[in-house]
Amino acid sequence: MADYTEREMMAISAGRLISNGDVLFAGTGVSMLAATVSKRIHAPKAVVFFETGGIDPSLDELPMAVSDSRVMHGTCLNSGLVESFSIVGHRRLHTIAFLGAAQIDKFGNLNSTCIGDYHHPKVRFPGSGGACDAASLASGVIIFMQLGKRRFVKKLDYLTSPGWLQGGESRKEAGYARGGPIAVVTNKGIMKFDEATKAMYLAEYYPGVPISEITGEIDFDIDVAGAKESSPPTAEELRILREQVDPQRLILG
Amino acid sequence: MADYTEREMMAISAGRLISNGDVLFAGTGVSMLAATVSKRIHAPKAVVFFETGGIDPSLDELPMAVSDSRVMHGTCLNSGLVESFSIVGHRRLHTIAFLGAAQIDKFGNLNSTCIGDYHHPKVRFPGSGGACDAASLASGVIIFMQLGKRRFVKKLDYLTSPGWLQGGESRKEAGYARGGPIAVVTNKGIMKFDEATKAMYLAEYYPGVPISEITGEIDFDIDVAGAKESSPPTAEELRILREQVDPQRLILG
Amino acid sequence: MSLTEAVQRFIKNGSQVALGGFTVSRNPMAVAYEIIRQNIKDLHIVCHSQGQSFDILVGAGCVKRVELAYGANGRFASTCVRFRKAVERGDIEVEDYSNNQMSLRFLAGSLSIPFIPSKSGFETDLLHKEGFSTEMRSHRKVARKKFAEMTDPFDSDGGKVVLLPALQPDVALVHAQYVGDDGTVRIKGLTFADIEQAKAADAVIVTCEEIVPKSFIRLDPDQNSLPPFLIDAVVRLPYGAHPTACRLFYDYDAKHLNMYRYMARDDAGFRKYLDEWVLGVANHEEYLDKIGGSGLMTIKADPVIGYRPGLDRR
Amino acid sequence: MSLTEAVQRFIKNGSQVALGGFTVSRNPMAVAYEIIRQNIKDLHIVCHSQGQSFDILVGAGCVKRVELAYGANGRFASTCVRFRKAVERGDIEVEDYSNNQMSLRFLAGSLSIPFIPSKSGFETDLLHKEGFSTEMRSHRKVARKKFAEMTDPFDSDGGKVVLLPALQPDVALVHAQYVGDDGTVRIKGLTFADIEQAKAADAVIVTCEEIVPKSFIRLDPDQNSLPPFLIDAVVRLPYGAHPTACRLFYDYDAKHLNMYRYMARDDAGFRKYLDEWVLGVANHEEYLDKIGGSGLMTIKADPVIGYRPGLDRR
Repeated sequence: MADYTEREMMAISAGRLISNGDVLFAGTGVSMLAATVSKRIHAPKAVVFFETGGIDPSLDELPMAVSDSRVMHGTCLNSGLVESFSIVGHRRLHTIAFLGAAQIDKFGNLNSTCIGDYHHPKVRFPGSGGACDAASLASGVIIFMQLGKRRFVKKLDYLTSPGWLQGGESRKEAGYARGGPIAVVTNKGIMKFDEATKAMYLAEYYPGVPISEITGEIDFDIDVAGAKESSPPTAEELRILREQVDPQRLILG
Repeated sequence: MADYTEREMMAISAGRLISNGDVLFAGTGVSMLAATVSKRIHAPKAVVFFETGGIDPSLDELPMAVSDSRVMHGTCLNSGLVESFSIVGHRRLHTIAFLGAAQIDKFGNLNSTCIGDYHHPKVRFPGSGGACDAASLASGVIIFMQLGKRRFVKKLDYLTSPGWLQGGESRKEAGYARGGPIAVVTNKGIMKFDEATKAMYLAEYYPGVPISEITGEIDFDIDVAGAKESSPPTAEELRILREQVDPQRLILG
Repeated sequence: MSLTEAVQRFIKNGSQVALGGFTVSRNPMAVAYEIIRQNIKDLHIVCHSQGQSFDILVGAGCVKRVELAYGANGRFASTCVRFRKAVERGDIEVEDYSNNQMSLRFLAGSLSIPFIPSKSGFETDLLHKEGFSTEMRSHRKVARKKFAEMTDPFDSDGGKVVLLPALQPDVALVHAQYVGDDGTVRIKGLTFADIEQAKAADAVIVTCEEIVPKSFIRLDPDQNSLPPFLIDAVVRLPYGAHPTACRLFYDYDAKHLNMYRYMARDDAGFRKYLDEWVLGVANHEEYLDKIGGSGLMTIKADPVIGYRPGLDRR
Repeated sequence: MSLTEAVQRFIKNGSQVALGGFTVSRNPMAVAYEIIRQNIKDLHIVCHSQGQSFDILVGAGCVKRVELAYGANGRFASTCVRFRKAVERGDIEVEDYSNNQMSLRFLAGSLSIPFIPSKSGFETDLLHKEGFSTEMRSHRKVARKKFAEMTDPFDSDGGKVVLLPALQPDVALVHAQYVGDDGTVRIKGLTFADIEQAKAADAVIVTCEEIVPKSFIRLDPDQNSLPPFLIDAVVRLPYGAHPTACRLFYDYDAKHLNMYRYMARDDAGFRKYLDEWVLGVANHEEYLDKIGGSGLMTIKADPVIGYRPGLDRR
């Protein structure tokens, strides 16, 4: 591959999906990078906020958790959880949430709770946190996932965060006023969801990645007919990411 | 009468009903005086707060409304209405509310909304404000009323704030976990409520006031058998009320 | 944005308007005056305890419908004078709630939840008597029911609960002490239900005493009240809450409120007050001139204790 | 009150405890350590997103039952290490909610309303799968149902709503920056759900960085978080949230958290950590000595920006 890492490509790809004026709900890890990248490069008027209640921090240093004191500095408001979730779901705002998970299915539903039976799990993960709420209430969700057959599964062991549920109109029928997953940003390409069926399809593969390398890591059928090669990160995108966003490579590794 | 006014006697009488440690919900007018008097004379550890959200202000000057900036100075907390009503109803606190009204019935139910039909009232009053909530949620209510047959009525034109409802167990059965009126402090004496029937009875008449002068101003039957003469205000009570609480006689008149 | 433009853009005939402040404090007076000057009609006012801004809008005939808990002005009016007349004459439609109920309704609106439970008001006429007719309840922004009662599903003893419908007004009016040049709003002193009202509304107009640099307002964000992205118009209007008080900046103008109470007693007197103080001044600057420099300084607050100590308030 | 006495008086075997803070910030660490030293068992922990204090209580065997949204520690633990082991071994009973759900449940508890509606989580396993058995649901302080669904009575389209039961824990633990000598609490930076948790609880223990004069804390009461009459114990414990962060006072101790993560991986390592850092120190002063003066100064925050700029956090 070229002179950039998968993580760098993921952060920059996600950033490109953001529009100026969006209000971004950021989690930890790559999602924190992506939010910061969006703000610094692609959408300077986007507002980044955290479920903990920190709204629009200066982010002079990269936070390592959503409760990091770095999300409380230079903000317009320091509040709390009740407040932050009222923002995620506010009808006046176009809110985009960045989420990760342990498992994803064909309709973008997510599991971040457990592998195996809920009452006697083989592996326990942290749980929803604000993921279920962001997936329920935000205008849209961008998901970060490493590819892998144990991650892109036919059936989730536990449905923590609602995607398009069973596809079609099922999300709306379940009681959700808006939202749903927009894209899945992986280490090798980007998936989106069909407007009618809400099934996941391959939209982009990263430069030089063969499509079979992607489909080989997904345990359900996925339409690849319209897939295009992504444009690589520009020198400027990489420079800002490396020099300004995560100079200590805390998340870039 | 002696060398004190009815208003002075009312404020001091109400103050005497307060225990140290009580949390006092104060309104405007005489109720503001009574709360301040309680705190300054009878129960220095009592906490005065206002439905607007001002908790334990220094009250260096007497506020003329519950939204007066004087209820925001020296407080432990300046908050808002949602907060203040969560305090009125807090199970951990013994909260006493001071309320006035246009009409009262035998069971201490209050009207501060209108005279005549609700849809075409003869006289419109301000409405509940926080009175219905304080009467619903506080541990107890102390009511201030001028006597008068149009005020102490057989049937309210509108039930704004719940007292003992129809008496007996009816308040509990209606859904209230606690509370109910403790006393009615009038310009000529003090009424309380029978423990079993919850009917109003005359507990005290102010020094020198004939009982008939009180019953003559009440439009329902009231038990006066156990009524005793109140002790007059002490010189010290009057001095503090006049010199420290309302030196401008804004409410004392 | 100018005051004129803010009102023109966000307040229409029939708009549902949430008034900020509480009786004699931080009323959006300058906006209320501008609404009257622009002759906007049929407003649906939603508020908890309102005084001066509410009464003058009702008196000027701008209001058709009201949901409120309290219409009074502290010691300056035990019932709002023009509100009382309007109700007694049947000029406005009124739905009564309590302060806890109204503030919870705004809270629910601000959280985007459709209703909120309460344990206040069982067996009172606040629940038994409905001010709005069935026909009015089909109108935009009017709740289908005044309230609903239900059994608490989590209580094995079957306790009762009142459900109150959320409010999401067309526009919320806030008068704040500070707004940053980034749009961040800081209210000092009691916030009443201003924050909930603003978050619940479709649009928010903020008037303020001062616009301050972003570097100042973001130095201690713990103190701030509302984020920029919920604010639609900011207008700097010193003394914009006069004759009501604005903590740290000025006290209420007791003389003016007494004059108002006196003049508002009869229709001709109220008309005269309007002509003189609202319609007779073209804008906020002329209003300030009319109060006069010494009038403003008389009520100027001690900036530490927040009001004017020793002010003649009789 | 001493830390020992505060824990003895307010936390018993089986108590329902709300942990303040959020993952790596303002965890009530000193109280958690003291709970472990006093060997208190069978705690029912209620929290939204908890990290260090939660994990160490679970690891030390003090916890029987948990209602939570998230058990992780930012980049220091993608899942809390001992929590994960305890769940996988079946050592604790877990009920999962989301952060919005848990914070709304505390809000409802703080408002003394029995439940609160939400539009989050329809058709997810958060609603479909119950962690607690029917038998557990008859226990003190456990909600009779995980949630209830209903049709919104105010919506003519019959929209659905999830009702969440209120939480009113036995005790809430808060670590604050300042407490006045009058008992007024001031939390700086994000409050998470600490305020709602404290107001919802039967008792509140506050540990703090500094006790300051009443004259200071009441000069700007707009900034305060909790009134004195809801606070049962105040203990001054500088660095009482270490190794988590306390805005304006210190950053998280990245080295310590990395060490914990490493040692907590296996039972023997965790035991060693406990012996060395919790049971092996008699009190908070000995704990501070063990971290050492330079250790404290390394993470000391810039008092204006609130964290330690340039801290080595790898």
